[in-house]
Amino acid sequence: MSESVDRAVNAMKEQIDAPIASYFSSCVHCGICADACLFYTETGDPQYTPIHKLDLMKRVWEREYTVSGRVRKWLGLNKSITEDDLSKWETLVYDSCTMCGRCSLYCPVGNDIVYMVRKMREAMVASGHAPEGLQHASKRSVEVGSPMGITTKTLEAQIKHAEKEAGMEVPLDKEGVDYLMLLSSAEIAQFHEIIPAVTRIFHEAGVSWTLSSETFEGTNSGIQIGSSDIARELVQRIVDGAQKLKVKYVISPECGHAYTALRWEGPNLIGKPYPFEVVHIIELLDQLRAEGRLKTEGKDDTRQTFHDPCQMVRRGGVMEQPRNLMNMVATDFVEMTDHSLMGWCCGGGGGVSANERAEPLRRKVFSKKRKQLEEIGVDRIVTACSNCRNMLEEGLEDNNMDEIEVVGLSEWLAEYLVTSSPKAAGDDS
Amino acid sequence: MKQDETLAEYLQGQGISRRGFLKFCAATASMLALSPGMAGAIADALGKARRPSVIWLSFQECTGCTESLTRSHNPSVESLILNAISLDYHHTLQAASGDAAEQAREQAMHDNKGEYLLIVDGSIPTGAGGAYSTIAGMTNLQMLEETAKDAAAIVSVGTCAAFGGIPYANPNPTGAESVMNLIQDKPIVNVPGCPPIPIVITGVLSHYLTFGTLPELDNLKRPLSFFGDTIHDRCYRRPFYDQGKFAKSFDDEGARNGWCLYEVGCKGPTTHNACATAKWNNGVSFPIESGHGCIGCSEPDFWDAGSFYQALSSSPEDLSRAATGAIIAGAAAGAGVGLYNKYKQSKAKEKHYTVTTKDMEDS
Amino acid sequence: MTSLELLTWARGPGLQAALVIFIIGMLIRVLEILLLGRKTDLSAARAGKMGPGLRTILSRSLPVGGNWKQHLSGYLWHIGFIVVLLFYAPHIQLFKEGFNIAWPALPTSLIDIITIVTMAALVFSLFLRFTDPVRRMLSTAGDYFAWLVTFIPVATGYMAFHNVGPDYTAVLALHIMSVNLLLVVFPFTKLSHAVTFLFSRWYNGANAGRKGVRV
Amino acid sequence: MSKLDEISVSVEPGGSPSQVMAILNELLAKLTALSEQGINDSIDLRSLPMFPGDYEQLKETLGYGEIHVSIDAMGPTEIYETAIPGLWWVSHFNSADENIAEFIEITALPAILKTDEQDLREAGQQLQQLIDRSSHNLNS
Repeated sequence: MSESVDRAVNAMKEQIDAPIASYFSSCVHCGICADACLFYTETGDPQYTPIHKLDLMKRVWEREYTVSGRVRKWLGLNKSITEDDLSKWETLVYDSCTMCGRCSLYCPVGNDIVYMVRKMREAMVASGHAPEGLQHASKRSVEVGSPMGITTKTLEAQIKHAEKEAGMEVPLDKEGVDYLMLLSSAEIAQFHEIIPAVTRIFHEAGVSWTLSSETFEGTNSGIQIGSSDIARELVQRIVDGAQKLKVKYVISPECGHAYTALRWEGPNLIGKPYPFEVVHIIELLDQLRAEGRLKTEGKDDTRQTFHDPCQMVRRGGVMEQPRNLMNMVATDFVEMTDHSLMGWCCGGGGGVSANERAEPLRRKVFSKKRKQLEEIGVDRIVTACSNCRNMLEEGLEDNNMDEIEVVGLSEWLAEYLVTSSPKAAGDDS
Repeated sequence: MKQDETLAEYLQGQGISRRGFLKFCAATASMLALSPGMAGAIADALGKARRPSVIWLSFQECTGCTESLTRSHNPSVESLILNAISLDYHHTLQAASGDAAEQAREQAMHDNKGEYLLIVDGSIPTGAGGAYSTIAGMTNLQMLEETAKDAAAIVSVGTCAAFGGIPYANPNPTGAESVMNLIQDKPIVNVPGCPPIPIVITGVLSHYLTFGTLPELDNLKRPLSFFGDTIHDRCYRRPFYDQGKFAKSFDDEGARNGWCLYEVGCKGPTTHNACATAKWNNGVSFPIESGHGCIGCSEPDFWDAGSFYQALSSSPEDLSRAATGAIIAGAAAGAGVGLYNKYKQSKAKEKHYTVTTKDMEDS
Repeated sequence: MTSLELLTWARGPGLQAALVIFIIGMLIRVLEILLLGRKTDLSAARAGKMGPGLRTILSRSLPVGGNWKQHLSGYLWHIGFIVVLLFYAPHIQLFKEGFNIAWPALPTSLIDIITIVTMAALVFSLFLRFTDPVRRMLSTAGDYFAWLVTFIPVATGYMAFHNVGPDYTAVLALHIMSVNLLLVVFPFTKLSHAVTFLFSRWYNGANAGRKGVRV
Repeated sequence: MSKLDEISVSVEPGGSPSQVMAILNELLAKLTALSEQGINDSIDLRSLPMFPGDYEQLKETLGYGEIHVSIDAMGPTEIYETAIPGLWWVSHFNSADENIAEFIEITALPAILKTDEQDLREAGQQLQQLIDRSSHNLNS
């Protein structure tokens, strides 16, 4: 057994727990999960059947952790996984799975397939079988502080820009405030309208908050590549940053996997509960709405829909909040046929968007979103994840549908924000 | 009856008319479960049939088979058939005893070498050198082998002779064996039943008398004409089984309504015999008609096939106890296997390979 | 060995041994899964686990997605198999005499129809396995074996009831032997899903439930 | 047997399953074969799995025709033509009055009623002997 296979097997043995053993034991190869997966529905290629992506792990489970598998191994019926297997499965595990979790809803025996894909990736990365794009992003995240290589300087430039735009100061490195706001590097680089937007909203709502010049990156490449070791380091930085500023809450940005990483995986990675709470920006905005602290005026009459970021909605539990907010600002808000819990992925989640090798496949399976949008015919798609937003823009362009506008929900709300004081009032601190 | 008389001549000698003979043949056809149209063929055959010599050996048995046969009133068809043979040796029925009896047997064997019919009832003990049962200083096995040697055919009457029966039942202390397990080189007909239905015994004899051959047999050497169907196949209560109407106990409404006795242990579905049509006590009824399930007495090992009162679909073993034991054993085994799994998992965690940026390719 | 001897063995020591292997095997299967354990989730829960976990155990019994042909055959044969197993009078008799528990039976004529439906659905599910690209790709020898050991008891049971074949006793013996085989292989094949699906649904439902998601 | 016969067993008709219709249909088929192709046939009533009451019901349904014959040969035999011409109910008893066989014959005349050819050949001889004996008696 080569060292990399050895590492893969060992990692799987570490990762296989009672739920995974139960899932493999329960799988009857019914194949219903295929119909849940856009990589299968859009290509018709059976190799994209979700449970098939876990075949190697199932073999290891049988060999190592079942009596029947040990007998089969002894009879030579269950062969050890090989280097070739790992190479073949690398594309299945990374390129054709966005970890959207739809298959986990379809499975009749209740298998949480995505839970297993996440663990399977631990073995892939430990054995050196992670896609290059994700390796680069992880390295940059750890070494530079952001997967896209964004530095504090870039952030500071955007803050300046935002202060001009909002007409007020953007709090930075303020100790003792309630909220520490994180951003995704895509927001800093491309969708920086978010900074003046939240600055204004928080100002109107009287939220005490800050950005951090050290801890600004909310995304976590470790989660995408599937390495707890990398992910832990990145989560720890946020925890340290938040503790340094003595905040009570950390706000997860408009990003799917950042929320999963920070909200659900983080405490388990660092091995203890946080001394603060984590809220998704959309969750917080809806809370402000409910408390009457977020007020809007006027509504947009164009036909618009909300695209559900999988990690925030299906895997994260922030489902009703964006709908409440949409109804504040839209008169013609329509849902796609499959939405909320059943929403379809943009095609770029789970690190697929950072994986250049997967690009042709990713662009192909966007056809699912295209069909969904064609069905309802909208002028605008609102979403709450900068990665989804990128994928949607790219996909619409590919399909000559770029007359449809894609916006982030927070910015979209800020457009209709009731402003109590003139824009110049920047002395609230 | 003289040895060289035909059966027809014998009957005429008894003052039986042609009509009486025809009636006899019709009854024989009915008994043999042949089509009534065969009566004529039987009449022709019997007109020419010679009466055979028969030697009857009784071994480990209860004489129930002989009792069953001789229960019939005189002159029934059965008794006519019995009269038509020359019963040269039969412990219970013959007048001679001691040496004279044994001489009669040897005489018959000598006079009819290769032509006599051997009827056996009872199983043969083979344990302790056959010492469990001896007659005139011979073990049963010796007597069987000696007598079978020159027989034309052997009829094993009763479940003991056919399949070992009760002596053969677990733990079989005498090492009892059936005839067919001991004698391989002779045609054998098994007429099982505990006891067999009288007309089945005489039916086989009639067939032999009529056609000079043994009847068609099933894989257990039983005459198909009597053992081709199961009790269940021919049972008048069968429609209740098909409708799912069962007596649950011997005194419930179902039992009073004459519903199927499957659930109170009837072995009719697995028992091949003619009770349901031939019936007992001169056609009065048969066990199921009298309200009791079939006990399967004509099948091999019927005595060891579980309680007579337990449904065929249930298990004669104590499943609850076995299950309890298995739960305890399974819990222990499972805990062992499970803890070993946990140990392997923790070993793997100890061997954890920490992924760092050194493992990552530079862009 | 005569067919009655085989039957006596099958319903006696054979069934007993199969039952013992089944119970020990299932306990091993369950414990080899559960004792692997799982780490306590340290993230702050949004809701409890118990309710959603139990809910998912029930709710996943309804179809979520996938194609209707597969659901049809799957539901028909699963329901049919369970109904025939539990509500055919001679089967209840086995439970009654073996474990002292009993319940009312369904009319035999109804059981008869359900058995035919069950067999048809099983054959159709095999047909799907052969023809549907996804299922053909996923299917292993183990899947076909599991199908076979499930189908034979139904088919031989039907044959025994209708007296198909030369010898009822032999067919009944075959029926019980096939059930014994099913019991013996049950814990060591995917058939164990009949018990472990409870854990799977629970884990999935509870895990999503504590995030506030009902799956 | 006579004692068992004395035990009154009441059979309640209706509701319970019955083989009578099946037997009647078989008889119809055999009657057709007799009238069209001249095939004599019979049904062995003892070989049929009949329900209690079937026998009586069958007998009642077929009814009684014009001919009733008693034969005394090796015990009594009772034969009668049912209300349906060509269907003969034949019951054989032994000398102890036990029923040993029972048939429904589908025929113009049951064979047992006809005089046997062998007997016919011997009949003249028998009559001659009778004449000789009678004349001898008269002469003496």
